[in-house]
Amino acid sequence: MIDSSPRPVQLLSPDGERMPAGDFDPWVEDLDGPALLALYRDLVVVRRIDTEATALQRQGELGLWPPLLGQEAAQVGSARALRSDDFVFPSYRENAVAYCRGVNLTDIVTVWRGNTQSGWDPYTVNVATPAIIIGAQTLHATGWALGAQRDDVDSVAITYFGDGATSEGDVNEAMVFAASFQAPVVFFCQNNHWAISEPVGVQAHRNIADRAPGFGIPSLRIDGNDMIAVLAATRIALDRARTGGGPTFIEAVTYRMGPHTTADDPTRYRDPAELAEWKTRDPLLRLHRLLTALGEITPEVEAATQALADAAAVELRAGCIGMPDPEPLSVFDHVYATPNATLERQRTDYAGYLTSFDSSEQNPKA
Amino acid sequence: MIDSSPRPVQLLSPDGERMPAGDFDPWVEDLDGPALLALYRDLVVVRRIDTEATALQRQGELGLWPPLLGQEAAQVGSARALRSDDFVFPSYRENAVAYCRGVNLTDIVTVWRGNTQSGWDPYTVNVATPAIIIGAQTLHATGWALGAQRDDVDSVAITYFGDGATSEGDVNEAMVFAASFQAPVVFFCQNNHWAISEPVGVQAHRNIADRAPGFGIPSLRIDGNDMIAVLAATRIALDRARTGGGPTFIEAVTYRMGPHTTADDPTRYRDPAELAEWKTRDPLLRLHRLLTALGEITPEVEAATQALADAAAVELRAGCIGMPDPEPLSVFDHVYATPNATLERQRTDYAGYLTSFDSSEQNPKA
Amino acid sequence: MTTLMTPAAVSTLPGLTAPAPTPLTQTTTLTLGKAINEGLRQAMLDDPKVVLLGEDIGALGGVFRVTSDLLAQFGARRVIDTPLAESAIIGTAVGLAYRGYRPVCEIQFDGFIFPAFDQIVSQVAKFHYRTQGAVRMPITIRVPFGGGIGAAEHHSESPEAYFTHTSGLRVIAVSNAQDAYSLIRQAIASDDPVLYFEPKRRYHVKGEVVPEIGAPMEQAVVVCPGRDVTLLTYGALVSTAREAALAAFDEGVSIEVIDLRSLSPVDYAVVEASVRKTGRLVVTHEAAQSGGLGGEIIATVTERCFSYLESAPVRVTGFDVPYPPAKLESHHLPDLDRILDGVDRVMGRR
Amino acid sequence: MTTLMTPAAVSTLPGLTAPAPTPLTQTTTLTLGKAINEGLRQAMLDDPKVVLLGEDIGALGGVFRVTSDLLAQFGARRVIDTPLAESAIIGTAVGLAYRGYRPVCEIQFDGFIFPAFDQIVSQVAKFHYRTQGAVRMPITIRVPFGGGIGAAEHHSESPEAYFTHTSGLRVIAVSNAQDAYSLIRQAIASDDPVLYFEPKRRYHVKGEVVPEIGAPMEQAVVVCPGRDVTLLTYGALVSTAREAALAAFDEGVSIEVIDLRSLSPVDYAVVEASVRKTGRLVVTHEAAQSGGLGGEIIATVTERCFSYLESAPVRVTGFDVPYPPAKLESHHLPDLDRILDGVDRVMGRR
Ligand SMILES: Cc1ncc(C[n+]2csc(CCOP(=O)(O)OP(=O)(O)O)c2C)c(N)n1
Ligand SMILES: Cc1ncc(C[n+]2csc(CCOP(=O)(O)OP(=O)(O)O)c2C)c(N)n1
Ligand SMILES: [Mg+2]
Ligand SMILES: [Mg+2]
Repeated sequence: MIDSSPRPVQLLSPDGERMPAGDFDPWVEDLDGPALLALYRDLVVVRRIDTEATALQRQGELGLWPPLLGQEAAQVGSARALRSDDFVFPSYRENAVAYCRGVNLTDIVTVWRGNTQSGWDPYTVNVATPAIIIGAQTLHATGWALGAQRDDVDSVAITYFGDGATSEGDVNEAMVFAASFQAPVVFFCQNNHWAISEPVGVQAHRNIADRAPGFGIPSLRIDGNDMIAVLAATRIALDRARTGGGPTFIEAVTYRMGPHTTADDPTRYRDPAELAEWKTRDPLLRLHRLLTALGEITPEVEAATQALADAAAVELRAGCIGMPDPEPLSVFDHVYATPNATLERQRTDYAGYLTSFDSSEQNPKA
Repeated sequence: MIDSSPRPVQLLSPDGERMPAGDFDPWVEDLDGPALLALYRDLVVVRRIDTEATALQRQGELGLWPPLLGQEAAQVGSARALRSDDFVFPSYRENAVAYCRGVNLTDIVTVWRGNTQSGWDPYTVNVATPAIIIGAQTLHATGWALGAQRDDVDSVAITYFGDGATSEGDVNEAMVFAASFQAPVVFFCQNNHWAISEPVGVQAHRNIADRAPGFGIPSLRIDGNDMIAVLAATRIALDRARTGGGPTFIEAVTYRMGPHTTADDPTRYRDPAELAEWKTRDPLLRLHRLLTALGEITPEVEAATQALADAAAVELRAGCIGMPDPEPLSVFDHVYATPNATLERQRTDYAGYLTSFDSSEQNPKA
Repeated sequence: MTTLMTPAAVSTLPGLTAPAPTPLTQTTTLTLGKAINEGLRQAMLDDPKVVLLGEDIGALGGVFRVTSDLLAQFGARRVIDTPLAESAIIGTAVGLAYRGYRPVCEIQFDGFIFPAFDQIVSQVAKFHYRTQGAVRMPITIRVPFGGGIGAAEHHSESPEAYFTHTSGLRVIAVSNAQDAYSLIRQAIASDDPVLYFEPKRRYHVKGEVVPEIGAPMEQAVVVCPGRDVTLLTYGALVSTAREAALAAFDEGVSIEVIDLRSLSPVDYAVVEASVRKTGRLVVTHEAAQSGGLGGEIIATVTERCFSYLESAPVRVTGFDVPYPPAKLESHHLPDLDRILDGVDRVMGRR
Repeated sequence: MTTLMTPAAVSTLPGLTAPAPTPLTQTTTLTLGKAINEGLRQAMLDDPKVVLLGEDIGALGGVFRVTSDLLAQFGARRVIDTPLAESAIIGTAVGLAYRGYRPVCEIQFDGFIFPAFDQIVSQVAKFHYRTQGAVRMPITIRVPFGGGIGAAEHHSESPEAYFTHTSGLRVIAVSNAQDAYSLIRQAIASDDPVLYFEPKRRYHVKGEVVPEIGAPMEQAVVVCPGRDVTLLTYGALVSTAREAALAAFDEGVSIEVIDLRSLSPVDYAVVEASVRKTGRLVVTHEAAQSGGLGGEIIATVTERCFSYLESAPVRVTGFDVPYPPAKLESHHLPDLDRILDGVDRVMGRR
């Protein structure tokens, strides 16, 4: 059941049809119309948030934004499978995961506006803040899982990373440690086919999911644009981890429909035909089709969903623009948890330096 | 054929019987009695060198020695499969490989006596000098192979490392690069069951050979105490690499019969029964049995082999003890290939400092 | 085997088959980034053993476009888009150097050099010494460095002092288009490994470039002569230091600005001559103060020029904090005013 | 699944089930290595969140036996023999810290810390700052360091300056059994990450140990008062510095020896007071001179005590070379004579 399969497991076809998938099916039996609609609502909202953030960047309100366009189902489906006491160790792109975990919208963009290096307190939502060093967070997740194991609780760590990240030593070492200690951790790889300008074929000539079994970690290869498959796979993996079965690796095969970040120009390296092809596999489209078939989509539902998304966009924009700039001297805050004389002296000197401008009324940093 | 198999491939049983092994057999058809005897001679000589070096360490003539006791067949069998234009990237334990490649005996121990960081010029024997940072050399081998590929020659890089090394990020990254570029490199892992005090089960819950296929690298799992299997497997891997087939991973299942190094005390962590068990699988013993059955072993042959080994021991000892100490100021030599003013000043100052003692006749470093 | 795109397939994309640009033959106005690009091109034309390795350096031309068009001109065997693993980029470069190649590695941003630290410090830096000169490591490691571009975490760092403390490495930082061109060629031609730091916030600044290799890279350059204070810096801050010299001149203080260019070894002949003349030293860099290059230079100058010093040398540096978020970086980075404040201090005016 | 031995199986070996030693309750003579062992034991008894991670720290007790008997006493859930991967040792410690643990990581030898450099510099050091104090990193990284034991390459290095240049880390180096005991307990109790350097060639030297945590680890200690020269050092060289003070005393020079203990932050209150008194400063360490801690301290002292300096501060350090082979290490390492030579120079006698 949980061996790597050549083609990604699908429970919902691009045409919106429910497909039987053997061992996966029992894990999504609870997904009735209203449940699916709730998930669909998430998809619409996170896509709207993503679009709005991209717009904010274009308008100079954010320094950078890494769009998740195309990866909504992979992120929402996995995030919605988690328990609140599970802990998420994301990369920089899992803003839909952050949303599902309850991170408030302004906090999602604080980092990208350049106000802080982390928008929220990880412990309030059990989501670590964005990790930019590729793959580093997979070790943190494994370590956290070792802690949970030692605490004799059944909480699980889940870590997100990309296809490119699988080449980094850290990700492989994380698998070694997770396997060695049978740590309750889920490796969730979004294979979005690109690492900036490099197609996944540069990283691996085999399916990404094939890597894990050799480390002693069972893996699942699923259609990452299929909300139902993602939810099922993540539930399977979480359950294994919770019940002492150790780590699981999930490859969610998806596609980065936008640029790597707003600073990127994919026309330099990507064939437009590839993007066009993937548009037909849009994760929102297919869930919408299923819901339509199920009779869950009515004009009222459409309008309400749209209103929800628009409200999120408005809230995000207002929160972003209204964010106060950090205080100058906060540059010295929190380097250490305990006092540090050398740093305190630098702070005092700089405070004095700033004050000297105040008195001469020509503060250059004002 | 080259898929990972649950039990190591054997062509020569511990009892000294030749076993048929399908696809492996054609690769060792040339191994007649005299050829096998030559290989046996290597085994005896390298074991004698190893014993002598251990003795030299006990007598204070070497600072340290990493015994290869038990791993003779894995090293000799693989080294004897190489062409002279192939290039070896060893760890610190491949002293039998160095011997087979023609490194002279004194040069093998220079490092362990503390006279230099490398005993020989790698280009004269196409063997890199010992690598101590675990796993680092696997990337060097992969890079060298990329060079050979670009030079359009059919030389192959082979890199040696241990079971413990497979946990390091570098070794995994080497597999990623080798697979991505289909580099002509052979990954030769001697699974000697221990990484200092840690049994291989700490590193991996699956066979080491199972790791490579997930990276897109075919692997072979062989009895590393079986000279014939080692030779066959290495030839298969080299041939694949030479003919554009890319990298191969070999797990040679063997056993570290001695301590990790002369500084180690295995009684602190190792069950003596395990060692006793492995003694029955001694690589020399079984080849001796086969040769006896083939009628190649006569009293004259035994005596000649012993004489060869003793001569090697004598040469090693004499070379070791007779080695001149390095010149004090050579501490500054070869840091750079080009002149460096800061370092030259340090050299001049230190030379002056030493001279000041000469004149006062109390050189503290004399 | 996969049916996914392979690196080879990428190079068949339209736009990548454009005719190869001709190398620079006369004085031309170029951005700093383009000057490196031209230097790389010339080095690759001069020596077939020069190969480039890095993430996104092929079709994309690097995230800063420094390797633009080189894939099209030299092909995928010499311009190698690697998997995403910095230790492997440097480690395979070691192997290529072993085989006689001159690899030029791009580390995408300063903060991403640390996964490769072991290969740089324990392998690249040590191989020549280890093998008593038998194995050379003519590897160039290009690193866009420094802040001031409003970037996310790990994208604005100044890690040069880690490498100037590493015996066996040479370290270069360029400040202008001409040096960018000349010194990348020298770095690649050097038989020693070179860390080549590129001031990323100046990539787009233009300058005249003469297609010559110029003065040896280990020489520091007095970019602006002066009498009262020696102001030492490198990389992006050289232009700020020049502004400081202009501003101070108006207030009657004559500053001699030195662009170090080589951070290891430091050209103490030029530095000492200047300090002997001025008697006052200010060093400025973006890296944190503690353990930064400034302290090393001040200690050495104090050792060698003690009796010439009119006052204690002064440092104007980044603070001892991790690189702060973009909205705070203007407080962390030395700027014109902080440098002038440092000059005031060394002049005893504050 | 494997039939091979697992870590759990190891702990059933005979000898590992010995009765748990009782913790130190009174003044005892211990080797420096054993003092750390006792400090670790006490820290583990005090706080169940203290866990140890490292290679060979379990049944073997570490290659230097510093963790001897701790596996038997605390079990494999708290004394964790890890797979052979330094980046993962530190990276998983980060995750454990995230969950409220206080991991103590052993890096087997100084030269093996570099594969973990990225996790230390970009994660451990930055997390508290990054999260504005929300996530603490009470991680202790134990590193046997320094030369003089005739070891092979990568086994004798002094990498401390890489970490003193890294904002967010604290760096400690101990020189004697008492500090070894007290400061390992303080390091583990600290809410900041601490690099804890152990002078490996002094592991076997004995000293009296009082089971107390003693003065705060950030305080430097005057180990021998003097009038003419301040001699600053840390780790293994502290005992050599004391010998130097004795030898110089016979020749009429009074040396004040300071054991820094904390390399980051440096206790400048103690250092400055001493230099203001003596007017002369010598710093000695084994690490290479360029970019070493000596330069940083000299620059800072020059900045703060310029008018008190009678002569240029002097450094007596390892040379700017990769650590040399064992037969040459006596030439690389500062020793009594080279330190006395440095004292002569700062006294203007040479
Ligand atoms: C250690 C490191 N090296 C390089 C980078 C630069 N970089 C940022 S994202 C990226 C590509 C990541 O690709 P992938 O893992 O597939 O994730 P995706 O961006 O597709 O979500 C690169 C190379 C980095 N952030 N960290
Ligand atoms: C990066 C690094 N970490 C730790 C060490 C210390 N060390 C030396 S050998 C060794 C065990 C290696 O085990 P394995 O790879 O199985 O090789 P073997 O010694 O069994 O041949 C360790 C941990 C090292 N040399 N380099
Ligand atoms: Mg990707
Ligand atoms: Mg081993």
